[in-house]
Amino acid sequence: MKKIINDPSTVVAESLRGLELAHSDLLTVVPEPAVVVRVDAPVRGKVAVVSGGGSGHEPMHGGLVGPGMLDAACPGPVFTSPTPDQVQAAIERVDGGAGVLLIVKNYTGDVLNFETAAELAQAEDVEVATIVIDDDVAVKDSLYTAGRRGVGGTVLLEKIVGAAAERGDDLAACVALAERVVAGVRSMGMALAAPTVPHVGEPSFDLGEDEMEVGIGIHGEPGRARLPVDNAEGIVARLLEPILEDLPFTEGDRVLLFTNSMGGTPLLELYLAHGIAERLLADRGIVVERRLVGPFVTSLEMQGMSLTLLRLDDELTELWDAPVRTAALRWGS
Amino acid sequence: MKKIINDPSTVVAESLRGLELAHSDLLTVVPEPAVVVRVDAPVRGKVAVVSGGGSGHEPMHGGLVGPGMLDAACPGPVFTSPTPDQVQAAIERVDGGAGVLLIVKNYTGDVLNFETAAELAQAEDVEVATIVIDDDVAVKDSLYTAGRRGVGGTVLLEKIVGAAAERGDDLAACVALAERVVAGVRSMGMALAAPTVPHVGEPSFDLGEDEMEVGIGIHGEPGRARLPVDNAEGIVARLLEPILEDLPFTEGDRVLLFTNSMGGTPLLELYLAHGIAERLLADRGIVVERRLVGPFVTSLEMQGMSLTLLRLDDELTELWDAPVRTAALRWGS
Amino acid sequence: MGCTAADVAAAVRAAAEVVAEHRDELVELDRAIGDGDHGENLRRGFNAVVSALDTSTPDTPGAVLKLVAKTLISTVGGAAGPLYGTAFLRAATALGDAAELGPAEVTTAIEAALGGVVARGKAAVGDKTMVDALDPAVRAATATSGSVAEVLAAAAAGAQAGAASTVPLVARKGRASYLGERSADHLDPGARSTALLLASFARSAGAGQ
Amino acid sequence: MGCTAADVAAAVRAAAEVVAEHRDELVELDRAIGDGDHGENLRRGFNAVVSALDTSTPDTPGAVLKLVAKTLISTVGGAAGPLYGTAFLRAATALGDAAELGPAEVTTAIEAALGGVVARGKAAVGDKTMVDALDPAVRAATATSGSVAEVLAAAAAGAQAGAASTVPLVARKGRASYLGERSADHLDPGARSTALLLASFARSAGAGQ
Ligand SMILES: Nc1ncnc2c1ncn2[C@@H]1O[C@H](COP(=O)(O)OP(=O)(O)O)[C@@H](O)[C@H]1O
Ligand SMILES: Nc1ncnc2c1ncn2[C@@H]1O[C@H](COP(=O)(O)OP(=O)(O)O)[C@@H](O)[C@H]1O
Ligand SMILES: [Mg+2]
Ligand SMILES: [Mg+2]
Ligand SMILES: [Mg+2]
Ligand SMILES: [Mg+2]
Repeated sequence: MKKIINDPSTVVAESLRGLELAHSDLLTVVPEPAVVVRVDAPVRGKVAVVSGGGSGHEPMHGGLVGPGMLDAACPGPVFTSPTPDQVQAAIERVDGGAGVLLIVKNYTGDVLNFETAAELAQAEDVEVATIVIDDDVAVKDSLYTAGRRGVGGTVLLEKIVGAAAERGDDLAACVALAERVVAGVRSMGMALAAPTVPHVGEPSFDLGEDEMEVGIGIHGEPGRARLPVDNAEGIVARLLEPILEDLPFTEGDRVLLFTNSMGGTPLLELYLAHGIAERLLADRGIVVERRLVGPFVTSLEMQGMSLTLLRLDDELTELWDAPVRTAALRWGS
Repeated sequence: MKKIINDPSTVVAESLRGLELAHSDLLTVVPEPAVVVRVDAPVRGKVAVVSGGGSGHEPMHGGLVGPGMLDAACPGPVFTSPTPDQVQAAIERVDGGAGVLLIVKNYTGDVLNFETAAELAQAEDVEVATIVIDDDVAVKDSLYTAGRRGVGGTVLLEKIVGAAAERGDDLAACVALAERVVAGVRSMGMALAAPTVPHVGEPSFDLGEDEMEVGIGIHGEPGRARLPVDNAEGIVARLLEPILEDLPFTEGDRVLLFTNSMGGTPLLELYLAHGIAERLLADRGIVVERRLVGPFVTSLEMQGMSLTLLRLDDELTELWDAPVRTAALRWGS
Repeated sequence: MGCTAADVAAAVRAAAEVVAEHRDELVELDRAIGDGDHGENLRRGFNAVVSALDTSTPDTPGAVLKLVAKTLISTVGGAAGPLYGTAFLRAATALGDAAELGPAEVTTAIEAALGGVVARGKAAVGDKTMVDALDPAVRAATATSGSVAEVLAAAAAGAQAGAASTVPLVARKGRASYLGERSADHLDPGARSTALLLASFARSAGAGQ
Repeated sequence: MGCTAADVAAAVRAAAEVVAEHRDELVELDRAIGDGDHGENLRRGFNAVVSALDTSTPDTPGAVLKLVAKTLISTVGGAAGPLYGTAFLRAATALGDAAELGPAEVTTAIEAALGGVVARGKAAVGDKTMVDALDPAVRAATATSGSVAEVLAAAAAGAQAGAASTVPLVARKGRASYLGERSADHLDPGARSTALLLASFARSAGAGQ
């Protein structure tokens, strides 16, 4: 394993120190239990939006803390959900009296840990609501799985709900909006090479020189199918089709297309893939109204990509366009 | 070689198509010869700032085109400087009557191709000036080399000069400012693993499992020394010391610290390294006044990082803070 | 023999050593069908438990298990954190203020632990989770009449067999379920760690006889 | 024999084939001490030259070389693009409007090419560049009196020896200079391509005799 680290057991804490130094105008890192909070938290009278999950997906979630997006992020160890303490500490720091919305990616660990924290907070009379995001169409949502995973759609959800909270929507309205986003967003990812978790020291799965893993998660979990490597056309089509079928997205739909690098795929390739996805959508009469391209929901240095489609309407588009000021997403005044 | 591409010979053209679709509010891609130009070019009465170089360093330079930064970028094939035609085409498209400043990274190929284009433009009575950036302290600037390479400092130069052009500085003032930036910026990089150029198909150099390459360029050129891998503390110190000695940077200096990922190093590690660099600078009484952390000057999927230090004064800080609206850097109104 | 707070604390410390010894094995099992952190998560958690026991000495078996529960919940994360945390918490609650444990209390505690895991995780037998180890452990314990050591030995044997039974299963809960059919032919890491913990407790009880 | 525009165009086409055949070798040489693009850059450029020759038929040797020059400049990029481009441009200019080339014109053209490369790239003999192949080529051509084919054969032999002489050198120009001492023990890719081009031209001239 080759990494720019000192000790696998202190990677997250050391990285958070650097994050704070790099963005002290935006965020503060509270140590023990570790929480990244907006520098001006709590914002009185605003619904606080809190997310979190294992580390190794940067810039999600710490790089998404700031005005117009998250009030706090709870970073767990690499690829391991945070503990209830962290979530509780986050809730305490950011609760501005208008309630707290927890955005949880649908993994057993994340759900259980956030659930525990929510129970504890409610016992303290803090109004807490939870939204679980499960946009990964690679996983069948059935009795036979833990349900779909939360992947790329999480960033879109956090941006849109963050904007709603910022404009003053109350907790019930934020929850309703979040449910609307979750209902209209779908993702699918693939990998050409596995990431290496610092405390494991070797790649999370082994792929042959001619293989790719399709339907991959963001934690180095193997995907649903191992296939021969394909070219960009084939890869993009294979990601897009199940997404389109699932919702389904149909002719005339207005969408946000999010082309995400898993970390190790360079922008040169990512833009190439994005161009293909745009063409395939145009061919079907689906209107790409907004786009996001880059490494936003990563899996350490994993080579690969994911596509996410969100169905837009005027309100969602307006909330997407609303000002945001975080380390990773920044626009508007 | 595993990449999300179709055909190695069309990678750049296909990627540019995706870039344009992703950022049509900011830029237009002119094909044959390929140039990325500001969507509102030419801007009348403004000095036009043009850069370019081989592809594979994204977001540099195409992702830096937009208000407050570049008017045009000339993307060559992967790791190969663009041709004079491209530079000429860029000059023609963006010349707003106030002259054109060419920002050239110091590589023989880039210098010769831009030089040829500048001669041709001058023959057409366009006022053209060239600034060559050579911030890489890994290369001795002597009679025995092609001179220092242009690396991370390029992004800082493009931001600052772009802001000056945007506020209305004339060509001579832009050149003087650019010279000041070049005089005060130094960089050094390292790699843990080599990138793979699509038309080559195998890694640009071979590194053992226990080796790192220090003093690396951004084109997969091997570095000056191959050393045993070190931890993050050792790596950061080894990059920072030659930078500090070279200018030199001394106690009380105000600086911008740019911690750059070469592409394959994830943000988790990059922030960790950034935190170490901040601490080492604080220890020496050097004041980090601004920072940039992320993959901005990359070498495809190369794992590794570089550090860049720029000496700041009030004017440079103000120009750094000035609004910018590009795919990769965006702040201010 | 009786089983006091000190005995339980000693058993927990011994279990922490077992977890550390098997860290890499559990990582490897989880790498195959999950995300490779189970061994590291438990090591971190049981390390913290040992530290907690170093600084406070709870005076009933139930209080020891409650400290274990709270520490695991706040340090393990992942699926295993809340699941093991709830298991130990329910066991602690079931034991109440009892100063010493006999075989009946031990059986009650394991039963409560299973109830907690099922309540939190909603897994059934055959879903390829720690429930596949814990459920046969409860059944074996219930069927045994004998000393604490004998009850725990039966539970450990049940857990061991139950863990082994997960190998051919297709996972229906937790991260391994994403793999579908590809999750078969692998030992479930959580079932394995449950079997390891019970085996360690049984050894501690046996040594204390 | 005389050397007409058609002969020169045919020689350039043959050279393009040689470049394509040696693409991988040149990439490999450049990968060792540069950035691995030299073979691909030249292949792209000479491909474009062939296309240009397919669509226009310049009527003097100088005009052919001028077309080659312009095409290389606008398609090769990197260091080799402007350097080879200038070389062919200066050669073209030196030939003026001559309809046929004799040995003296060929020598003048090679000399002008060297002058162009040195003017653009400022490299001297021993810097481990294409100049190390071109300079001995010029000297060999100047020292030879004979047919066009003989002059080119001498130049090619000189270039070949000159290219070989770059192996032990430490680079002082171009990308290889960044490597310092580590650039020694490698053949310079640009010197190698120069030798390949001259050898191909010599073969074409010899075949045309
Ligand atoms: N719903 C559940 N009910 C019971 N046990 C579960 C459930 N989900 C997962 N597990 C257990 O947790 C183990 C994985 O734990 P761990 O690797 O620490 O968490 P994570 O999956 O979050 O990385 C699995 O091997 C399984 O035994
Ligand atoms: N200043 C120079 N003068 C003459 N030849 C040079 C000079 N710099 C580089 N070269 C030649 O160019 C070759 C490299 O060409 P190429 O790989 O196409 O360009 P780049 O170095 O830009 O990738 C070198 O092998 C060398 O022979
Ligand atoms: Mg996990
Ligand atoms: Mg090159
Ligand atoms: Mg796990
Ligand atoms: Mg080269």
